[in-house]
Amino acid sequence: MFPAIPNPNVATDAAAPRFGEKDILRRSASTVTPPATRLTEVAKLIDVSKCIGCKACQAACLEWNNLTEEIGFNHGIYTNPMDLTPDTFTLMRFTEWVNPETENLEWLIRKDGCMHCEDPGCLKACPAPGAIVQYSNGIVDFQHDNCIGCGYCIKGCPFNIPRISKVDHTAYKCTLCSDRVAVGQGPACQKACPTQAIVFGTKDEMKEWADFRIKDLKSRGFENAGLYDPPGVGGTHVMYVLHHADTPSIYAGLPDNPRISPLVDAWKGVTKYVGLAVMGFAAAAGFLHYVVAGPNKVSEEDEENAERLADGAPPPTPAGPVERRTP
Amino acid sequence: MTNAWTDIKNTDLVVIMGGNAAEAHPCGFKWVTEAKANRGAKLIVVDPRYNRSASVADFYAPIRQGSDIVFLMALINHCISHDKVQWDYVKPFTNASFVVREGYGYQDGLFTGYDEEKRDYNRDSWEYEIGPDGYAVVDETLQNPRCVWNLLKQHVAIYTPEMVERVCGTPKDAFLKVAEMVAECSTPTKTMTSMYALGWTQHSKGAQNIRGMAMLQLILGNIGVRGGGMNALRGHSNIQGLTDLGLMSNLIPGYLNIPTQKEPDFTTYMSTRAFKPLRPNQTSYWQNYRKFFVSFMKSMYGPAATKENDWAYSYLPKLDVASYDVLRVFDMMKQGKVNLYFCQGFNPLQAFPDKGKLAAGLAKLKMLVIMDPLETETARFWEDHGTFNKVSPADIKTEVIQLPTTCFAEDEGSLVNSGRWLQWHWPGGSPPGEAKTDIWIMAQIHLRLKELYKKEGGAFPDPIVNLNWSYKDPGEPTPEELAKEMNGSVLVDVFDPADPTKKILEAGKQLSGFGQMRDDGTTAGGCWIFSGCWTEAGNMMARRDNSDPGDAGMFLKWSFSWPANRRVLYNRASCDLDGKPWDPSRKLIEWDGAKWTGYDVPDIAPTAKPRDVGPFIMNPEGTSRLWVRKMMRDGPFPVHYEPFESPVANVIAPKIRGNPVARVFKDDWKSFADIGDPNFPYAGTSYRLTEHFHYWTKNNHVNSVLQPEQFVEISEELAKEKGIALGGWVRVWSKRGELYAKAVVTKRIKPMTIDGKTVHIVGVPIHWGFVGSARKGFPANTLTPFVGDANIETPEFKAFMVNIEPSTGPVVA
Amino acid sequence: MSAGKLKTHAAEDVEPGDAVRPGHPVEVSRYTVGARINHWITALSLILLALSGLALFTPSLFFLTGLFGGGQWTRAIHPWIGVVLFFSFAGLFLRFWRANLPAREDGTWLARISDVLRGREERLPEIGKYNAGQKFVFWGMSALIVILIASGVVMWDQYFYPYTSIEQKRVAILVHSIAAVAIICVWIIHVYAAIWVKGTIGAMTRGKVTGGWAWRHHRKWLRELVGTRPGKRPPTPAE
Amino acid sequence: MNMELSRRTFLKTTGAGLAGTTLGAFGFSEAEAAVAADVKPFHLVNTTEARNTCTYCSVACGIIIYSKGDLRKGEKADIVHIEGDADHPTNRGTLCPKGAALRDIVKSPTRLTQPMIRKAGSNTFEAISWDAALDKIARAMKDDRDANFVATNSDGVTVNRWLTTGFLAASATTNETAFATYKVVRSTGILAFDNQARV
Repeated sequence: MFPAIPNPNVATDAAAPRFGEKDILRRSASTVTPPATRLTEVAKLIDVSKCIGCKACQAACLEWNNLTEEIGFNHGIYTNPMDLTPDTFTLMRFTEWVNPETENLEWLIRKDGCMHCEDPGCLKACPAPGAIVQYSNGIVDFQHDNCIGCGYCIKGCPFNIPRISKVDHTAYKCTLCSDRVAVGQGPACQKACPTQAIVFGTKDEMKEWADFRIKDLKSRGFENAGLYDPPGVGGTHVMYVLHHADTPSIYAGLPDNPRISPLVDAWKGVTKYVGLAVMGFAAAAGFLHYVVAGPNKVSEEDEENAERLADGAPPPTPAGPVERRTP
Repeated sequence: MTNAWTDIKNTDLVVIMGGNAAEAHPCGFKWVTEAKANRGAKLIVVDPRYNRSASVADFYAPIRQGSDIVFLMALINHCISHDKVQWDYVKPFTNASFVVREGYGYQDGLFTGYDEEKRDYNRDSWEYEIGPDGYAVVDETLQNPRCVWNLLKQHVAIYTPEMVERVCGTPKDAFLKVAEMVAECSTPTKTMTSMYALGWTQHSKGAQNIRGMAMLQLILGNIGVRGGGMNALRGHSNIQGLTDLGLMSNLIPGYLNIPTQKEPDFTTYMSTRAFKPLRPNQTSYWQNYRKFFVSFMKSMYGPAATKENDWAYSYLPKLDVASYDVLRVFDMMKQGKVNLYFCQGFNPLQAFPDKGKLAAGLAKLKMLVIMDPLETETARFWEDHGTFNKVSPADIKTEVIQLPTTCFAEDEGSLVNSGRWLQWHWPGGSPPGEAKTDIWIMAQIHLRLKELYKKEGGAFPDPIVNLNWSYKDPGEPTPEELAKEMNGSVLVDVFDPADPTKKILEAGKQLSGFGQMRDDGTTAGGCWIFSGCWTEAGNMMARRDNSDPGDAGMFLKWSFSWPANRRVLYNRASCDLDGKPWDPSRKLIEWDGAKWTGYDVPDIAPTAKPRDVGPFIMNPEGTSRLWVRKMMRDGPFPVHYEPFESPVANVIAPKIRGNPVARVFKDDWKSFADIGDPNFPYAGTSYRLTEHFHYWTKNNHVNSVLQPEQFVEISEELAKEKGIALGGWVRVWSKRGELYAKAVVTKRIKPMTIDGKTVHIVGVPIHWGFVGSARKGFPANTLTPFVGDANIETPEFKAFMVNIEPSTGPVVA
Repeated sequence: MSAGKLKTHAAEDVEPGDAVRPGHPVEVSRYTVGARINHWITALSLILLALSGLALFTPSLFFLTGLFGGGQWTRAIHPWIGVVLFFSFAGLFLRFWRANLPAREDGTWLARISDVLRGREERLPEIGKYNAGQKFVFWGMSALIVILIASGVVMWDQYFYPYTSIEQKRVAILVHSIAAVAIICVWIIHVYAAIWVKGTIGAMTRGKVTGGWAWRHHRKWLRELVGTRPGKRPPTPAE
Repeated sequence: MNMELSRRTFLKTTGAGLAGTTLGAFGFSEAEAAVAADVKPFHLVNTTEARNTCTYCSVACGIIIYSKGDLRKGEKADIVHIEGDADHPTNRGTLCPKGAALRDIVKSPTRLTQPMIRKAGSNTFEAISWDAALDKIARAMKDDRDANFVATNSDGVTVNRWLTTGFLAASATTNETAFATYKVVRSTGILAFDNQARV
């Protein structure tokens, strides 16, 4: 049993957050000086092989974060709501999968939610300074006061996680319960998880615990059991133990090799610089042209010619070269 | 549970059959995942559906609902025929060697003494042969053809793997795989645990399902040991406590019995409760019955219970039938024989079978009193909700009084968990509005009734006016007062008979345990098995020391466990005949040469020598029972009976319909679909979902979000056959009623071949109604039959026949 | 270039409201009041869009959101301004598209772009109401606005989130930003040209230019206007 | 296989004080403690804790109720949060989806707040005072019991039973409530007495 994190201390002095502003590693649309020493990286480990799909994590998340999700409908499967929403930060996704090797049915149940990437695409895409911050312990958190609700984080995210609220038009996703972690607690979902399919601790501890779990799975014939800590996003602070780590996508479309979309990279990278340069160049070129060529003025002669034309006088002398009349 | 939730971590093999622990008890299921992760334990799930438990199982085998006994008897057959028996356990610790009386027999699904007219047995022949010494005859060589072991071998012989495939629909190789894994646990160092719940109890032979597994566990030597046992997961938070406290028609707290009218006086009553040992030196602890009974009566009636009036024996009502269980009472209600009915935190309109019959019954009451923290369908049974509850309020004359009560968060007291732990809790919030505690309400009713009787007189006022109600504030006794009363106290100083100057019990003191209870009226105690819960040392139930010596999972200093703070029942059986643990790495207790010591409270007298006294001290045999004498109505061995509604006739006894001794009320026969009725071709079963708790959490917004709308589950094959779309509406109907729901079309349910016939399963979760936050729906009991288990009348919710068709959804009137 | 595809009826250069009033100097009405209002709505929208868009385009310009009441307001109104621009520009398009159809002299004009840049208009052919540069601006704006509104709708999550995939939205954002850069460049050319060519701004403020301006820059148009005056024989080009 | 060894090893190597190292990881160190404006404040600060047991199933998970206001001081207490009790041997702080949402059942809009009566044939509930309701109940019981009490059966045996009134007891109430209920119900001679054990 992974040792339980002790009950919280609710006394005023004990509950002061133990990380914050000074521990910000990255801040959206801003340049920050990273803290001199990085906090120990934390991680949530979701062991899909131990998960029974009970949705306690979903309930605990709604309760802790005071979220009110709508009561929906049944759509023929156990997943409910059908997708993440601004009020559903985490969601059990159910997949019935027949293992082609054994022909056994496997009910793959994955807890979906923010992965807290080391290289967060949401943060990269975000245009609003300070709307998304990454603490040096790895937590990627949205700051709703700064969020403008543009939804760029959704496009930046390789996991399709953030959702924009129709109420306050800001983006929502799992905070890894930064408010709880800041007082030495684990996230609400982890606390609730009945089978400890979700555990929380330092990233190193989680990797070690994952090894322990993977050994057990391999002993039960899951040869491809492994840890999902995708390098394409620099690793994540929410990791999975998968029985079939060779094919993550069978778990309700978990990306096999997630990375920030090249389109997003292009947009936030080259487009931004080239675009500004081109616009600057255009303006500068105009300015230079004006200086060099001077204004293009109408002469007295032009006016007179026009007057003559308007008065029905003989056509004025052609001003240009002869060949202009030749089509 | 014989063991505790935390003990499951000690097991090597978990068999979940007749339950769905991951779904219904996720936090208890944690200990299964612990056993798997740390001991390399395996998990087997046997269920009609590949369910949430199966999703993390090492092996899943499908089974048709209602055929468990075939599977279990076949497992026993497999173990016996492959000599996978823990002989050192079976021989001394079970009644395998006991010789059964001549005249007992079994043929074609029936035991001797069956009376078809009465649908009951004359069970006189179901007894041991008693020798000239007055003790039961045993043959330790197991050679006697009439010894229990040989009768068992003979009884299970027909339950072969082929029979399993034919009746249960479980593929033979899947059964054999399960059998091999189970049989491995017959060694002393490997244990298996059985986790079951309503999947076994809610059948017309529910009690025998459980016996089947208990017998297997005895053969494997898994009762009384760490990581073993028969673990009933149980339902509501204090259903164990309410049963312990005898809130049933025929019980007195601590599993004592309400007398029947055949026991007009105390002497007659006690004459069948002597519990004389059936073998020499055996404890037969029920010999103390009288002490527990008298102490209870002193607690009930105080000074009014005297030796002279047989401890107020006449105050107790006498039964004329086996029980006034809910099925009987609702049947009486429908006949207009009940006038006044109380529902305390209970929603029977949803919870009992055949909603139509229940509603008709409620409408015949003069008054219905509801005490509940929440709105219930029962409280509003008279309200018109269109398709969901089509009634005409004007025609219903029942007066309904709805009283708001506090809930767990607002009250104080103890609850008993499935592991028999009595845990105290404290309130955290103020009650809403005018809500009151149930204790206050009950006290008010009592005081007002007593006042009326004092003032007006009336029918036999004595038990009411003499009820011991000596609480500081009679209007609202405190939980502390009541807990202390259940524990018991000394009423009069008691002196040592050998030395009259030596006071052994002092008046006014709390008892330290039921061992101090006396049958002379000097002690009182409301519930003997709870004794020890609030002693002179204080509230034992409130203890919160979670230390666990030896990592044994026992937690002796956490709360209080009945009986006597014991965590594993029959733990004497964790040791061999000489008192050495079967598995030293999983020691519970051991004989140190002078006494029993260890991590748990020994389930035997601390100084009882191991070879002298058998481990099953509650039984007069001193052993456990593979063959149960006449203690069960439907037979000393389990027999496969089909559900009352079944797709096929009983393969082993084609003439027998359902359980031959299960009680069926006259009018209900015609409400059952015939065997193999083509109008109801699909095998229905009802069950719970992890997102919901009965009919409560549809009042909870969060849970309603997680599972918002009613559905039924069917296979892809059936969906294709009937043209049912994933997530589309269907109508499901039985001979009794119908419901509309969405279709969850799944690979997790497969059609089965039963006796050559394809049988499709329709799974019906139970949680919906016309009150609450979730979308309106239909309770599963619109479909279910009004018949219960032959022994304890648990309704047959798990196996019934239905039909299904695509639909456009309920018409909302 | 095949002459057959080019317009031969130069009268198409003349739009309703264009007129010549003899005098000293000659006054030429170039844009009606409606056209001018339409233009300025478009212009204002485009400027606001550029400012709000740039604010969201790069953090270094995020401060521009201050002009709109903060980031939330900027995000909320940018697409609506886009809608205004789209319809407003659609109005301009309907007014001006005919006069912006390619003419045979456009090729010559373009071939002599260095003369254009040096202001040596005497070396250029006589031009109708719009020269090739102006037509480039017109058609460039038209195309880019269509691209921007289309990609903008795809990005407009508040109302259109469910209709496209995230990958499509990513493409849309990239296209939108590139198109935005392009349209800003076109706009810079447009504005610069108006500043550089003196006497032009009056066309969009007062609706009028001087005869000399028309003579110098759009002589063909001027001739056509004179020709269409009542009682005047339509002048014909010298051929 | 026996994983016990590897688990032990694990706990020894990384985990000897896993709770310690883990806490260190979250807390970093006291020296670094600083109030940060942008981490949401921990909203259980200054709440009152009450140890309780989950009301649903009989796993009986330990829970802690966090409230504003302290009942022990005679104050009104408003529950703000309910969470698993990490000290509890069975659940170790975990809860299932029902337990994790306990606060919302306590605060359900369908909680009953005052006694109501539905009169014969009516299609609505109307409010009634506690006194009136209880008097009505006691009177109905007395009348029915007096009319239908069976003192002796047809054989003349004293049976003292009352069959025309029944009582269904709750299954989530405390033992203390159950015992008080038992006494009151049994003293009247009611036999139609049952609980939810079977369903």
